[in-house]
Amino acid sequence: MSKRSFSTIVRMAAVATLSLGLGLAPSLAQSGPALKVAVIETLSGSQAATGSLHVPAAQYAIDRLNAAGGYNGKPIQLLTYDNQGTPTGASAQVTAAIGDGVRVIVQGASSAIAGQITEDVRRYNLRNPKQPIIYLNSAAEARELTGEKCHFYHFKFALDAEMRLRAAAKAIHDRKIQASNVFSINQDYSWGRDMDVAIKGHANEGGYKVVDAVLHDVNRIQDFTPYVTRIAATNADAVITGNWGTDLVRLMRASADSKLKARFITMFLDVPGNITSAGDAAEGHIFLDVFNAEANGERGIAFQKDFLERTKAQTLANNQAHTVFALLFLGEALKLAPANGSIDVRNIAEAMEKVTLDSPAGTMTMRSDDHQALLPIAITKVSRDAAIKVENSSFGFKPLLKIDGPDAIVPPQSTCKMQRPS
Amino acid sequence: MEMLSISLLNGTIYGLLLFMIAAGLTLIFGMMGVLNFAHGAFYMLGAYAGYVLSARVGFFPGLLVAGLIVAAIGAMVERYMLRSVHAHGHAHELLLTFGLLFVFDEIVKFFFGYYPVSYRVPETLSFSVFRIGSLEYPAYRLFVGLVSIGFFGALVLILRFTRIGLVVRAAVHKPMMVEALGHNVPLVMLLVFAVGAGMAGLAGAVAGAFYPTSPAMASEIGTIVFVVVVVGGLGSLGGAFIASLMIGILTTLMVGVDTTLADTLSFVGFGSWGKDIGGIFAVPLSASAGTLPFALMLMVLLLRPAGLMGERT
Amino acid sequence: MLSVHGLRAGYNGTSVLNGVDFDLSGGEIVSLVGRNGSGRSTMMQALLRIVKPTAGEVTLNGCSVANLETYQIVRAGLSYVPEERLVFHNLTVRENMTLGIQRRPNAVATWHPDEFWSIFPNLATRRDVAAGALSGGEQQMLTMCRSLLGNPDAILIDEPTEGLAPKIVEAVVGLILEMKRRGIGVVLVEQKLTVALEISDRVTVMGHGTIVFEGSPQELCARDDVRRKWLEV
Amino acid sequence: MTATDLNIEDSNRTSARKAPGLGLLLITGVTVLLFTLPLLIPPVFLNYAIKMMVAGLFALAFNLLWSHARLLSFGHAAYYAIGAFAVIHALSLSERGVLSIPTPLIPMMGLIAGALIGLVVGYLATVRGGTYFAMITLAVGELLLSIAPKWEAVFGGESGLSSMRMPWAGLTFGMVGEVYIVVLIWCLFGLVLLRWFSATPLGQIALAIGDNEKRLRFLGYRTHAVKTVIFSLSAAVSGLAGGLIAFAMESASFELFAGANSAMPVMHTFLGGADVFLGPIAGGMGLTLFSELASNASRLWLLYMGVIFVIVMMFAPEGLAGFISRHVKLSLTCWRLLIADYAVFLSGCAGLVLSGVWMAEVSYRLMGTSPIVGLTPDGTITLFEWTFSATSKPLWFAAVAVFVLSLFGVLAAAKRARTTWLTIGQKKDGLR
Repeated sequence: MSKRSFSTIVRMAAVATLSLGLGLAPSLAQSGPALKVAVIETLSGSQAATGSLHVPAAQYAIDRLNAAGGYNGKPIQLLTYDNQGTPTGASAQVTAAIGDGVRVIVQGASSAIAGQITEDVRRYNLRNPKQPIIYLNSAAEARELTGEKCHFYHFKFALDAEMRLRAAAKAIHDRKIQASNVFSINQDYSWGRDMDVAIKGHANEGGYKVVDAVLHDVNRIQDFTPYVTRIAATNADAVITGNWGTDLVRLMRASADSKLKARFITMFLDVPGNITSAGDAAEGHIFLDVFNAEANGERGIAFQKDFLERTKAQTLANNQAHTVFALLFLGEALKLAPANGSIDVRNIAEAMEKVTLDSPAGTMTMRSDDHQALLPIAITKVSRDAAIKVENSSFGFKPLLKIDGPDAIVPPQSTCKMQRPS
Repeated sequence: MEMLSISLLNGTIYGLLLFMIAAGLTLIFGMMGVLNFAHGAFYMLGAYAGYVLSARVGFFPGLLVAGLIVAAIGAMVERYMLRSVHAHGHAHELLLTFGLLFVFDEIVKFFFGYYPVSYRVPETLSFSVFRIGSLEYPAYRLFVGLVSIGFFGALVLILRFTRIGLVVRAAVHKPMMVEALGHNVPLVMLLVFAVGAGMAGLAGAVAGAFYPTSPAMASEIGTIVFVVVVVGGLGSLGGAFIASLMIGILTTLMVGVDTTLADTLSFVGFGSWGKDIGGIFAVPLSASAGTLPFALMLMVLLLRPAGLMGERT
Repeated sequence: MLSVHGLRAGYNGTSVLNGVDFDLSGGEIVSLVGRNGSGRSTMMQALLRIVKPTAGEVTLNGCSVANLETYQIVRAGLSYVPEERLVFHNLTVRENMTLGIQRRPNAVATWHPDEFWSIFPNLATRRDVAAGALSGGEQQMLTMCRSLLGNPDAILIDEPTEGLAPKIVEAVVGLILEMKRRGIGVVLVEQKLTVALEISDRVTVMGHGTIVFEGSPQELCARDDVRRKWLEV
Repeated sequence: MTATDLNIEDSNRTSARKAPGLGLLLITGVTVLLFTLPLLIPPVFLNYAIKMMVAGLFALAFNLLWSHARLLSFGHAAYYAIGAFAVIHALSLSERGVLSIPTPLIPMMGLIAGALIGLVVGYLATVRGGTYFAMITLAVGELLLSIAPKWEAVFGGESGLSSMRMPWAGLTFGMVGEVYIVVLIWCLFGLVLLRWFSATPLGQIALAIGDNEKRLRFLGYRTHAVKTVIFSLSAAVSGLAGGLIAFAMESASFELFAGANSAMPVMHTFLGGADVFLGPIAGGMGLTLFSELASNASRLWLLYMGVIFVIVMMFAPEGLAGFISRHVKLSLTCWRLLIADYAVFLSGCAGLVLSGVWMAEVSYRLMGTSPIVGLTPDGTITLFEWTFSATSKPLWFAAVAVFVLSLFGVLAAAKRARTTWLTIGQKKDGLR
């Protein structure tokens, strides 16, 4: 298939789309040596809430890279694709992106979709070793992505249950968080189970006792009061949960309504709408993730301000910060692997292992064994004293403790047998 | 013991909330033979209307107006959409409501975005009624229960003691015959649809202040209300009442039980086999509180399709 | 009182009534007879617009009913007793009766529930029982009384004696004659030819969706050819 | 309903499904075109074509139940997903060398798995009809959806299971073109299978079940057994469809069980037209293409889809394919009388779509509720590569005017066309 006939079809499709009145045609291929980066996220349907956040974040990062000169003498292009919330949709969009000449794919809102994309990228690279694709996983936390499913072109900028619990255990051990009797409540699927295992596994390290644990159906529980009753019955003083979305907000609302004394240690409290809808219920609870502006001093605060100004967003959620860091990290790799007219993705991928990114969250490097980024973790508390308030509320995330990358990230899994390109 | 009684109370109140939504659905089904897929959307619209209005006209008037607005939307849907599709059969009416669910979902996202909105319980009702152990019991929960009981009472009184109630009770089973006796059944259907939608809307306005108000609420509550209506018997208000309480209490109590299917198998000596298989056999009951209603619905449909109180078909 | 001209109707594009002309005056009993599928029940439903006619005119007391809904036709004075004895099983006998009541100031005859309680003591004693618990005969009585409470000028009765014991058939016939006495026009679909011939003023034979014979019971008795072609199995 | 009604209805429904007499030529032409498609279009579009064909096949399988036995299933995702997992397990067995099935035959596993599960579920579900049947299928679907994520050994947890197609007979199955051909052959196989079934005596009995089941039972047919068989066949072909998707994506995850996948064939079928054989295929392919193109173009595409669905249900209940074919048939004889109305109607529709979409897109940006689309700092919008001010009064006035005018045009044209048909219909009646 010649390039010419391809672009004719593309143009025809674009015209057809226009005449159908569907708004902008998908950003389609134009021949040229600019580096193309694709965001393949869930932009419609019930999971669009998290997926959509990644787009402005990626745009922000790409704008920064382009302000610094782009790559190969051209601005880096950002294309966005809607995976419609399903792995099937994601798979089609990966093909579409590759067809449009994309060399780097960024995604992270869902582990299910990450599982599809990383496998699609792995298989594509096996079949097209000369023209490989890089997959930057910004926030998908499933452990098998750097375990059984790890491969050379997948780079993970997300934490996972073990890392989060290791950080939490350290904070408990260091008395930054008061927790001696811990209740574990999680969603009953692989993520929640990983959390459950991690909570129990880090008990000795953190010097706490797991008094009871429960798993529940994902996104099906309307009323969490029964669980709150069960928590109260154990006299737990802390609840560790990997819940996200409405499962998290409902759990916190139900416990606040019943004036449950236990402190919540959460993983996804900073997603927009959570603090708003949790209201006063959120106060005093713990949240931990990679980036906290206040924990990184003036530089962190300046970064957050700049981000909010440029994206017109109300908050900077951590999954957005992950996306920004992943792309800034890529930007460093691009500096180490300059293109001379043509883009060599393998060079870029190899350069990724050599990068040391001095990010607004702290220093980040890439572990070559499993391509897990060594990310710092900030442990914070929802408080009225925080320097930056979120979502027009009177609360913000006040840092309690910051752990540097090498200490935060757990050792590579033995299941990862990464084959390096020869 | 204290925990058991508080669980019973919690389950009852959750059940009462389910009933408020299910009541309209079951009446509509009885009269029109249509399972209204958009019913969950009325619940969601109620919550958003409550959120918008309570900030402007005060919380309690806001609830009322929200219910009325949703009732008006319901009336329009019946009058201008369902009625014109009626001639093409029940399947098309059902599919129309299915399409409406989509549209309402997207419209809410259009105006209010993807994220939960900040709709809160008013100060006057955010106090605790009593304490059990270390837990305090929020007054608002009781308020939810009271509103639902109030509506149940009012519905029963209207249906039992007024002429229009009599017409509705008759029309639930044989609408054509009621019309052949000279009653304006199309108008009655419109009213029932509007009242059903309004009750779901009011339930949404009341519950939305308590559970978060988000675009996901329509589909989440929609399926569980179907279960209530089927288990209670399609078209039966009393059945819906009992089924709501049953599902509310059952799911609440199950949270405290950690027995697995494999444990049950070990009574007959297959325990280790069950654990080896894993999957559903290793899931404790407490993790299946969200699944249980569907298993219950399936059982009812296969064993006693008329439901608890439905007329045998 | 009731006048029908060129009435056509059917289901899903299939024609069942192919142009019926028909008249009924007050105090007259007209029987519709014919084989299954000849269109008798469809005609009744088309008169009430339960089945929407595709063509034809129907006037009731001189007014066209073409733009009326079923319930409006009933309120205008045309009642209907369907074949399947559609009592409301879940309602009590009294409630079933109450549902039938319509005020019609200009009606040719008025009825009151108390009358029926005295005519049918069986129903009276079981006033507060769910109608579903009644026997078939009692249900038939109930449906007829219920429709009469609408104080109609004309009434359409579909198969009132089907499956009833002889004694109850007598009671049904008695009630129909009482309607006639009070000046109501009655259209009767009746399977039992003997009953139909006994009480009718006129008999109308239907076949293939049209009226194939019209005349007095005696005239029908005299026409062997009509009976053989359109009535006997 | 009387016996004569039944016969007439019967023949109507069967004749609607009989192949139009356009002859083998057209079929051969289309088939040849389908097989040469990989040479004509780039991989991206081939990939869309795969999804479109599978969606069409899935809708057709779903519609087997509806068009024959008038059974409405709301849980077909279950069989779709189980077919997909069967294929993924077979693929990974063959990848590990445990099982040696020729790669292109692996989708067969989806068919078999679907048939088996369909036999069990179908036996239970078809005991009831109507709404109860719909609710049983819904309940089964929801149960499997809640069990699947908990059963990691079989369904692979959150990120699912994946495998790789192994080379066979000199083919690598690494190119989209090769996969497309395999999927195409299987889809044609499924199509022929369903077509063939409709023609068998069993298919004819199944067809009669939809009209009057009681009558058949009185005639001594074991309708439950018949319904179980068609349910199983429907599930089998749905399993094949799921299997083909898994084959093409080389992976499967529990999200395949999600309610959206049950809703998909329902919407495709009724949007396309349930009583036209090609209706579900047209609906499946059309809506899939729409979603692929529209989802990248607009954040409001689900709203448009919902609105389209509602409008079709209200004004073209026989589905788009049914609507179009009826109009073509009606107007072939008298197109001269109708052409002006059709022209007004179609341009009115175009006006409605353009102005409606414009207003929706612009107000969505003005609302500012989406984190993705919004206004530029100076309050302008770029749509169709055209930059304008979002609050420009003349533009809004023009949009509203176009909308209102188009609406009137569409309504007037529809009314006139209806009157024309009625007069023509009456003339025909008079001739008879």
